[in-house]
Amino acid sequence: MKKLINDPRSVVDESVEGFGLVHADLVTVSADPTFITRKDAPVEGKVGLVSGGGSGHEPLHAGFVGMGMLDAAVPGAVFTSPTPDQILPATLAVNSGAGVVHIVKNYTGDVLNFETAGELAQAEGVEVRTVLVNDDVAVEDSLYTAGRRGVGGTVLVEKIAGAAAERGDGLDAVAAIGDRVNGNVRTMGVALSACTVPHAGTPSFDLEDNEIEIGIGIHGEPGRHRIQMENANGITDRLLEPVLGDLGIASGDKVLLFVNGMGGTPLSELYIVYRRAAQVIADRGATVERSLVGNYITALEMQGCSISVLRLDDELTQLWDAPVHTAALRWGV
Amino acid sequence: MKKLINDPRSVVDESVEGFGLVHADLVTVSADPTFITRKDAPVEGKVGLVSGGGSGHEPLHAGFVGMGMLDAAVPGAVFTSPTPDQILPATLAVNSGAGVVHIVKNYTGDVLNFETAGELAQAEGVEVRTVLVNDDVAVEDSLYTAGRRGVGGTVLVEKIAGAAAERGDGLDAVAAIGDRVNGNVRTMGVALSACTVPHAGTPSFDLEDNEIEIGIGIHGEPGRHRIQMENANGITDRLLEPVLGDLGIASGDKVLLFVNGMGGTPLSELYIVYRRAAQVIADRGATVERSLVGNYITALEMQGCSISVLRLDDELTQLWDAPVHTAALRWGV
Amino acid sequence: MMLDVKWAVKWLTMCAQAMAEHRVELIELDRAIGDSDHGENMDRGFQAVLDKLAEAPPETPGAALKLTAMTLMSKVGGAAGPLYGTAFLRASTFLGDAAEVDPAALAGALLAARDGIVARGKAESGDKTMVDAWTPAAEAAQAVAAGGSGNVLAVLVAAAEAAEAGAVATDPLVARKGRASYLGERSAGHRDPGAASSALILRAAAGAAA
Amino acid sequence: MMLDVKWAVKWLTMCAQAMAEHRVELIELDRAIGDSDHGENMDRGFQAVLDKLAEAPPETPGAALKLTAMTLMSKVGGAAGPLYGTAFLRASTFLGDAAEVDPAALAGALLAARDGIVARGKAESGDKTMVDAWTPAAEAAQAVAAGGSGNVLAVLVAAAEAAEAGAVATDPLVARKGRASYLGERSAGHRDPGAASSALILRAAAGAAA
Ligand SMILES: Nc1ncnc2c1ncn2[C@@H]1O[C@H](COP(=O)(O)OP(=O)(O)O)[C@@H](O)[C@H]1O
Ligand SMILES: Nc1ncnc2c1ncn2[C@@H]1O[C@H](COP(=O)(O)OP(=O)(O)O)[C@@H](O)[C@H]1O
Ligand SMILES: [Mg+2]
Ligand SMILES: [Mg+2]
Ligand SMILES: [Mg+2]
Ligand SMILES: [Mg+2]
Repeated sequence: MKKLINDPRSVVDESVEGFGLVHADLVTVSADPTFITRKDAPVEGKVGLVSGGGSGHEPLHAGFVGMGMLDAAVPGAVFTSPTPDQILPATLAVNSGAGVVHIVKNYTGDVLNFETAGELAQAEGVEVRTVLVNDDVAVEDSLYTAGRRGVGGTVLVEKIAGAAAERGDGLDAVAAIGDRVNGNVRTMGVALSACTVPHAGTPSFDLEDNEIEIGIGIHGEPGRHRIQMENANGITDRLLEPVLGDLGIASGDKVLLFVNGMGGTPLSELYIVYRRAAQVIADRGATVERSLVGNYITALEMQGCSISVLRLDDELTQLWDAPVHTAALRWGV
Repeated sequence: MKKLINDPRSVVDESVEGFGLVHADLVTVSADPTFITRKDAPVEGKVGLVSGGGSGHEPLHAGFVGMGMLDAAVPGAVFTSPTPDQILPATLAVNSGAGVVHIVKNYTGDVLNFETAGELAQAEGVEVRTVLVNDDVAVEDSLYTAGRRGVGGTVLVEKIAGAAAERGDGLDAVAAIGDRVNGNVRTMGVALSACTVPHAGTPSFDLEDNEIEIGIGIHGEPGRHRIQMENANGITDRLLEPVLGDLGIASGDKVLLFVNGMGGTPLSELYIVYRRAAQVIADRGATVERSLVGNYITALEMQGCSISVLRLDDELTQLWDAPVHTAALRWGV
Repeated sequence: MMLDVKWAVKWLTMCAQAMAEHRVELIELDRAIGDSDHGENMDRGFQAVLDKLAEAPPETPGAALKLTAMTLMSKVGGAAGPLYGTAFLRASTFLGDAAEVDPAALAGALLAARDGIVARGKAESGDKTMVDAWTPAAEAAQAVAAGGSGNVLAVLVAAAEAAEAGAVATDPLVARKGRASYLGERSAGHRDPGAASSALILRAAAGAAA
Repeated sequence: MMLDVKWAVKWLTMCAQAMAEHRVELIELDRAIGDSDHGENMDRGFQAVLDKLAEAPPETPGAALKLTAMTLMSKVGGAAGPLYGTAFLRASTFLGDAAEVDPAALAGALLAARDGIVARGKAESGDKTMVDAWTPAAEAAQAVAAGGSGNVLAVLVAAAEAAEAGAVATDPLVARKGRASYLGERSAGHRDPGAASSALILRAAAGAAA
């Protein structure tokens, strides 16, 4: 394992410290317990948005803290959800009295830890709502699993719910917008290579030179099935089909198309995937109204990508377009 | 080799096509010959800025086309400089009459091809100036080499010269600003792994599990020397020392610190490197006034990073802060 | 023989040793069907428990377990943190502030721990989780305690053996809860890391009483 | 014997074949001390030359070389594109619109090509570049032509052999121009890819005359 780190056990602390130095105009970093808040938190009268999860998915979540998106991010150890004693103070720090929405990716650990923190916050008089993100269509049989995972759609939920909070929506309204985004977004991913968790030191799975994993999540876990390597168009079709099918995308639909890199794939390849995905969507008679291409929710240095499609309506489009000023997403300001 | 591509020979065309689809609000993509221009080019009365080079360094250069930065980008084949028959029409397309500055990274191929294109453009009545970027301190003995390479500093030259052009500076003034940035920036890089050029199919060099290459460029070429793997702080010190030394950074200096990922290294690790670099600079009594951390000039999926330091003065800082609206860098708008 | 706070502290110390020793093994198990963090998390958590025990030595077994619960909850994260946190908290509550623990109380505490895990994680037996170690362990403890031999060591040895057998028995199962469930059929053929760490914890409990 | 446009077209065709055949080998040479693109670029360039030759068949050797120059310049890119472009352009200019090429003109054209590469790239002999193939080749051609045997084939064979020897002789050199120069001492022990492709081009010239 070769990584630009000093010690597997200090990876998150040192990285967050560096992040805080670079983005001192945007965020405040709290150490021990570790969490990141928007510089001007709590924002008077605004609903607070808190998300978090294991580290290793950067820029998610800290990179999305700032005006128009998250008020706080709570990073756990690599691929390990944070603990209530981090989530609780983050929640308290961003509560202006208007309540706080927790955006939680659907993993057992994240759900349990946020649940506990939410109860503790409620006990301290803070109203908390939870938006559970579970957009991964790779998890087919959610009856016999822990349910669909939260993956690429998380970025879109955070942006759009963040814009709703910024325009002054109330607690239930912000949560409802978050749920609406989650209900209209689906994602599927592929890995061309595994990633190596620093403390583990060996790749999270072994792939032959001609194999890829279809339906991976964002934790270096193996996917639903392993297939022979295919070209970019073939892989794109495989990922997009279940996404469009599950959403029931039909002629006349307007969508946001999000091609996300898993961390180790060059940007140029993401554009090749985007190109094909846009063609397929156009062939269905739907329109790509908005796009996002880049490394936004990653799995360390994993090679691969995920494709997310969000069905848009006018309000969601407007909220997507609203100004945002974070380390990783910025426009209109 | 596993890549999200369809055919090594169509990589650049398809990727640029996808880029054009995603960023249709910002750029126009011309195919055959391939080049990318700012949507509103030529901008009346403004000096045009053209850069280009081999592909595989994305987002450089196409990702920097837009308001406040480049007017055109000319991508060659992967790691191969573009040809005069691409550079010439790009130059003509962005000339509003105020002349055009070519920003050229110092490689034999880039220099020769831009030189030819520049002569051809002059012959067609377009005034052309060239800013040669050669910021790589890894190339020690420039007397016995093709000279220092243009690496990370290129991004800073393009941003700052772009801002000068945008504020209305004349042809010679824009070129002079570009030269000033180049004269005040130094860079050095490290590779933890090689990259694989699509048409080659095998990694550009072979590294043992415990080896790294110090002083690499951005073309997957081996570096100045190979050493045993070290921790992030040790590597940062090794890269930063010659950069600061060559620039003569001393107490009281103000700098921009740019930690650039080579494509396959997680963002979180870049922040760990940044953290150390900021400490070292502070220990020298200098101040980090501005920062940039991310994958901006890459070598496909290479793992590693480069550290650039630019000595700032008030004007350069102002130009850095000026609004920019491109696919990869955006602020103030 | 009764168990006192010394046993509790020795148990937790042996847990920390076991997690450090089996850290890589638990990471490897989690690597196969999860996300490679279980051994690291458990090791970090129990090292923190050691620190806390040294800082503020508890006075009763219940207090030791409560301190453990709070520490695991705040240091482990992931699924295991809240689950083990709840388990130790429920066991602690069951024991109250008694200075000594007899076989019946011991078996009751283990059952309370198991029930806490089930309440929190909603897993059933056979879902390939730590429940598959805790349920047979709690049942074996009950059986021995009900036998009335009065031997806490025998209760703990029975629990440890049952947990170990339960962990081994997760090998062929298809996971239906937790991260491994995403693998579907591909999760069969691997031991559940949480069941494995549970067996280590219960073996340490017996070891501390020996 | 004199060389005509048929020879020129055959030469360029054999160049294209040689580049396709040795594509991987040239990539490998460039991989060792450069950026792995030389074989790909030369192959792409000479395939484009073939297309152009088919589109608009040239009438003289000079015209064939000019078309080659323009095509390489616009299709190869990198360092090799402008350098070979200049070489073919200078050779073409030297030959003018003569229909036939005698040994003296041939040697003169090769020298003009060499001089073009030097003028463009500013490399000296021993810098481990394609100049190390072209300089001995041009000199050998001159020597044979000056001998007055009147044999174009002999001129070309001498040039090809000298270029091949020159390419081999780059192996121990430390590069001082082009991308390999960044490697410093580490560039020694590898053949210069541009010298190797130059040898292929000159061997094709001889082959076309045989
Ligand atoms: N719903 C659940 N109920 C009981 N145990 C569970 C549940 N979900 C997960 N587990 C246990 O947690 C273990 C994984 O712990 P860990 O790796 O620390 O957390 P994470 O899955 O968040 O990375 C599994 O091996 C399993 O034993
Ligand atoms: N200044 C120069 N003069 C002569 N030949 C050169 C010079 N620089 C490079 N070359 C030749 O070009 C070859 C490399 O060509 P190529 O790989 O196509 O270009 P690039 O280096 O731009 O990738 C070298 O092997 C060398 O023979
Ligand atoms: Mg985990
Ligand atoms: Mg090249
Ligand atoms: Mg785990
Ligand atoms: Mg090359």
